[in-house]
Amino acid sequence: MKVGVITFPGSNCDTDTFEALSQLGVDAVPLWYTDTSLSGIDRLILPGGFSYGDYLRSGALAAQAPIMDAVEQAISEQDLPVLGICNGFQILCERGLLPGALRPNASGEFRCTWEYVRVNAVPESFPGLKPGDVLRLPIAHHEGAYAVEPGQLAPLFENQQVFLQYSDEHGAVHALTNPNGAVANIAAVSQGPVVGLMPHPERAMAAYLGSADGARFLKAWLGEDRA
Amino acid sequence: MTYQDVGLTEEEYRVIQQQLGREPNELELGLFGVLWSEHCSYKSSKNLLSWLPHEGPAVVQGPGENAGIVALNDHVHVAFKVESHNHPSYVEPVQGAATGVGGILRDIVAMGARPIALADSLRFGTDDKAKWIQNGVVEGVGAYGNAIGIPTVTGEVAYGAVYDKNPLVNVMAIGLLSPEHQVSASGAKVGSYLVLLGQPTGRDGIHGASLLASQDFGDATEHMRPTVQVGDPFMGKMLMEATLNAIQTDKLDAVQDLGAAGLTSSVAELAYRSGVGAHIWLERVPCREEGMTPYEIMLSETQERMLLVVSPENWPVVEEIIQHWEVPYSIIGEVSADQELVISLNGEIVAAVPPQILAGSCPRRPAISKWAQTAREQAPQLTAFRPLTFEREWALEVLGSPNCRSRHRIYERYDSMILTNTVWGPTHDLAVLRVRGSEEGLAVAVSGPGRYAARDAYSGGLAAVSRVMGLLATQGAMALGLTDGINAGNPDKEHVFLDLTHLIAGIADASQGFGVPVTGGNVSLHNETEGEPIWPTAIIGAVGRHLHPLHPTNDAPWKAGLNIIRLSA
Amino acid sequence: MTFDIIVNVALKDAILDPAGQSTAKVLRNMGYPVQDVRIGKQIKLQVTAESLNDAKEKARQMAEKLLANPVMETYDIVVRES
Amino acid sequence: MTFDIIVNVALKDAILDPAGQSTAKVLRNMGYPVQDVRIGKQIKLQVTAESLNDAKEKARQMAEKLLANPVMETYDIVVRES
Ligand SMILES: Nc1ncnc2c1ncn2[C@@H]1O[C@H](COP(=O)(O)OP(=O)(O)O)[C@@H](O)[C@H]1O
Repeated sequence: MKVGVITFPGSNCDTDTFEALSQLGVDAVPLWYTDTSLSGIDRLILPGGFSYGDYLRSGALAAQAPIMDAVEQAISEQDLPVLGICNGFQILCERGLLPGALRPNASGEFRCTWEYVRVNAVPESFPGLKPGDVLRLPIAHHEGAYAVEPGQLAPLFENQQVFLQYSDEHGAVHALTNPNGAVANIAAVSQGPVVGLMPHPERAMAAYLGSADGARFLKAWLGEDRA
Repeated sequence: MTYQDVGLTEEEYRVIQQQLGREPNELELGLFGVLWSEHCSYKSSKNLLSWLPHEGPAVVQGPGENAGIVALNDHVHVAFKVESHNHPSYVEPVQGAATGVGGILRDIVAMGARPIALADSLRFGTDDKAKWIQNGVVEGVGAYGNAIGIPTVTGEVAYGAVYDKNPLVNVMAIGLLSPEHQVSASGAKVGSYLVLLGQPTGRDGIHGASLLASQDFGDATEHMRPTVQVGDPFMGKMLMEATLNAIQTDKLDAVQDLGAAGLTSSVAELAYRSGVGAHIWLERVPCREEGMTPYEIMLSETQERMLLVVSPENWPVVEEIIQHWEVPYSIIGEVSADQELVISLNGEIVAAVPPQILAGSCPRRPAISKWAQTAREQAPQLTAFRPLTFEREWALEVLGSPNCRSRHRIYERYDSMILTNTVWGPTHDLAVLRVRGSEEGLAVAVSGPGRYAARDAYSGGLAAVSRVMGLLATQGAMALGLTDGINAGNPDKEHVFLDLTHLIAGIADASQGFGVPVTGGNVSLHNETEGEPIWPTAIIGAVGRHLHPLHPTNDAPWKAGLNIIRLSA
Repeated sequence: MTFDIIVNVALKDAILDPAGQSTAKVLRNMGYPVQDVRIGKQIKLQVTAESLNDAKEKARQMAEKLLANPVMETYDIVVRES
Repeated sequence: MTFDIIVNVALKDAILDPAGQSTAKVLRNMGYPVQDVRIGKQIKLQVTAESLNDAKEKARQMAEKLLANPVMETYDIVVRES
C-alpha cells in the first residue's frame, strides 16, 4: 500500500507523519502542492501545520492549491480514502470536502494539550474502531473550534458523520472536556471516504511521548487493526 | 548629520577618521553608527566576556560565529544560542517577541543546523501594562514558533516591578547538524556571489534594534521609535527550508543571517570573518517600498532575510533549490579581493569602507579585573543553615506571588510536541529530548535568577549557572555547553557597569568551577527607562547529554513520611 | 484599468464570535456602554479589469471562492476606479 | 440613544502585511490580476451615547485605546444612529 502525504507551503507536521508511517511499516510517498496526479496512491494524508502561515483563514489558501483538484477528483471517482489532520482538516473543510468550518478557539489562544476523544460513529475507513472507544491524543491549534451552519448539527449526527468528540478519560462528553469551543465537542468528522480530525495521532506513537493511541488510530485507518 | 546623531562618541569618531584616513561621508557615518552601537559591537561587554571559559571536550565551535556548537556524539552536533528581543517587545509585544524567535532560529540555521527546540525566558513587571505585555509576548513567541514548527519545550518566567518598562524576552534555540554539513560566516571566497534571500527589503526598523537597544528611552524620545518589524513565520519556514537544503549540497561558501543593522552588519561581518572585501550593488536589492535611499536599504531590519555566498559554478544548483521553496532572491553583489566593502548604486560608489574597520575596530571599554576580585572576596558566604520558623502568612504570601503561579497558561500556548522529540516538556523543570538515530538524547534547561543578582550580582551569576547545572544533574546529564543571555542597564553608569562586571565574573567562576564551557550568548544593555535600570539578569541555557532520554529519571515523589536529604560540600 | 476593491467580510449573525464577546467585555470594563461587538475583516486590493462591471464580477468571484467562507461568513463589496 | 459604529482598522502603509502578501499570491495563481492585498479588521458595535457627537467621541476613544494598535495601525470610524 502506498500512502501519499501532501506538503503544502508551510506544512510542518509532514515529517512527523512520514516518521509515523514508517514506524508502522508503510510506504509513504511525498507529494508537493503543485503536483497534479495522484496515480498509484492508495490513501492520502493532508498533514498538520500552518499552510501559507494560516493567513486569511486556516486552510483557505491551501484549499486552492493545484493538487486539491486531483484530490477532489480522486475522492469522487475512486473513493480515495483521505485523512486530514489539524491543518489538513481545515483545508478539507475550506475546500468543501468535509462539512463545517474551523473557527478560532473560544479562548482566542493557541492551545497545545493532551486530550481524550471518544469515538461516536465509525467512518467507513476506520473498521478497526468501535463507538465508545476512548483515545488519548494531543491537540495543538489556534483555530480548532468546529462550527456548522445553523440547523446542520442534527443531520451530521443522524448521518453518522460525527466521528470523535472531546471527552474525559472514561468517554464522558461534556462542557468541561471541551478544549476549544467546538460545537458538541466535535473533534473529527467524516464524509464518505474523507475524514478530518484536529488532534495529532502522528504525535502519539509511543508511550514515552505521552501515548501510543495515535499508532492505534493510524493502524485502524490503514485497515490493519480490525479489533 | 553628525557623529552624535548616529550615537557615536567623540573618541569613536576620532578613531574612525584616523583609521579611514579621511572623513566618512554620511552613509558611511550611518554604517559606523549602527555597527559601533552597543548592540552590534558589544563594546562594553567584550572584554568582560573574555573571562568566560570557551573550551571543553565537546566544543566544536566557540563564541564568534552565529551560534556555538557542541558534539553530542560523533555523528550529531548541536548548535545552540540565546538571544534577546527586549526593547522591541516593549514597543510591540506580539511582533517584538515573534521577531525575536525568528532571529534566533536564523542564527541556528546559518550554522547549517536544523532547529529542533526553543526555550523562552521572560521577565515582566507587576503593573497593569505588564499583563498586556505578557499576553502579547506569549502570543508572539507562540505565533512564530508554532507556525514555523519548532516546539518550545521549556522556559521560565519571573516578575518584578523593575521590569515594568523593560520586560525581558530571551529565547534560546537548539538545532542539530551532521558534522559534514557545517557552514559558517567565514568561508567567503573571492569571486563568489552574494545572494540575498527572503523578504523584500522595506523601511522596517531603520535604526531599529541597534538604536533601540543602545540608548535609554524616555517620553521625550518616543518619536524616535522606528517602524515596527513584522515577523512572517511562513516566509521564515520557506527561508529555513531553502537555506538548509542549500547547505546540504555543500555548495555554499558561507551563510550569514540578517539581524540587527541588516545588510550592513551581515556583509561587514561576513567579509571581516572571511578576510575578504565585498561589492554590493544596491539597485539589485529587491525593495518593498518605492524610493528607498542607500542608507535605508543598508540599515533596514526587515525580517526573514538570509545572505548566502555561492561561487558562480555552484549557483545553478543552489538557485534551483531556492526556486523550489519559492523564496524571493537576488544576486546583490560579489566577494572581492580588495579588503573593502564597496557599496554602489547604479554604478556610482556611495560608500567604501574596509570591513575590518567597520566590524573589527570599535574601541572597547576596558574590563576592570580588580572589581571582579573584590566581588569574589566580598560575596556573601553561606556559613550556617538556619532553619526558618514557619509562619502561615509568609507561606501564603509566597504561594500567592505571581512568581509561584502555575505556568500552564503560558506554555499551553506553545506547541511543545511538534517534531515528536519531546519526552519531557514544560510540565517538568527541564526538557528531555530524544535525538533520532542516537542512543543519547538532550537535556535542556534555562534559568536566570535576577532577584539574587539584585542583591549581589556576583552571587547571581554563580547561582544562574549552578541552577542549570543542578537541573541537568537531576537527570545525570553531562553538560556539553552553556549559552548566556546577559541583560543589564546603561553601562555608562558606573554602578551598572560594576554590576555587569560582577555578574559576568560570577558566571565565569561558576562555569570554570563546573568545568563547563560557554559557547555563545547575547548581551542586552540599556535596559532602563527614565534612569531606572533592571536588575542585572543573566539567563543561562544549558544543553546536556542524556544517556537514556526515553526513560528520564522520575521527579522525586512528594509523599508523607519520606526523608528530605540535603547534600552540601 | 485598475480598480480599488474593498471586501468587507463579516461573521453570519448565527455564528458565535468569542473574540467580539471578549472585546465587548473589555470595553464595558473600560466604561464604554457597548452592546454587541462583532469582528470581521476588511480586505483592500487593486485589480486590473476591463470595466467597472468586470471589476465587480472579479471581486464577487474572489470573495466567493476565497476571501469569505460561505459556511460562516457574508461579505459586501465596494469597487472604485483607482 | 443607541448608535451603530463601524471601526475599520488597517495596517499602516509601511508595515509589512504577510497575510495580504500570501493572499495576493494565491489570487494571482487563481488567475486574478491583483496588485496589492492588505488585510485589516472591520469591527461593528453598538454604543449608548447622548448625541451623535458623544458617540463619535466614544468611538474615537475606543479605537485609540483598544481597537487599533497605534504603533502599527490606523483606523477610520463610521457612526450612525441605530
Ligand atoms: N515562559 C515559559 N515558556 C515555556 N515553558 C515555561 C515557561 N515558564 C515556565 N515554563 C515551564 O513551566 C515549568 C514550571 O515553571 P516554574 O514554576 O517557573 O518552575 P521553576 O520554578 O521550577 O523554574 C518550567 O519548568 C517550564 O518547563
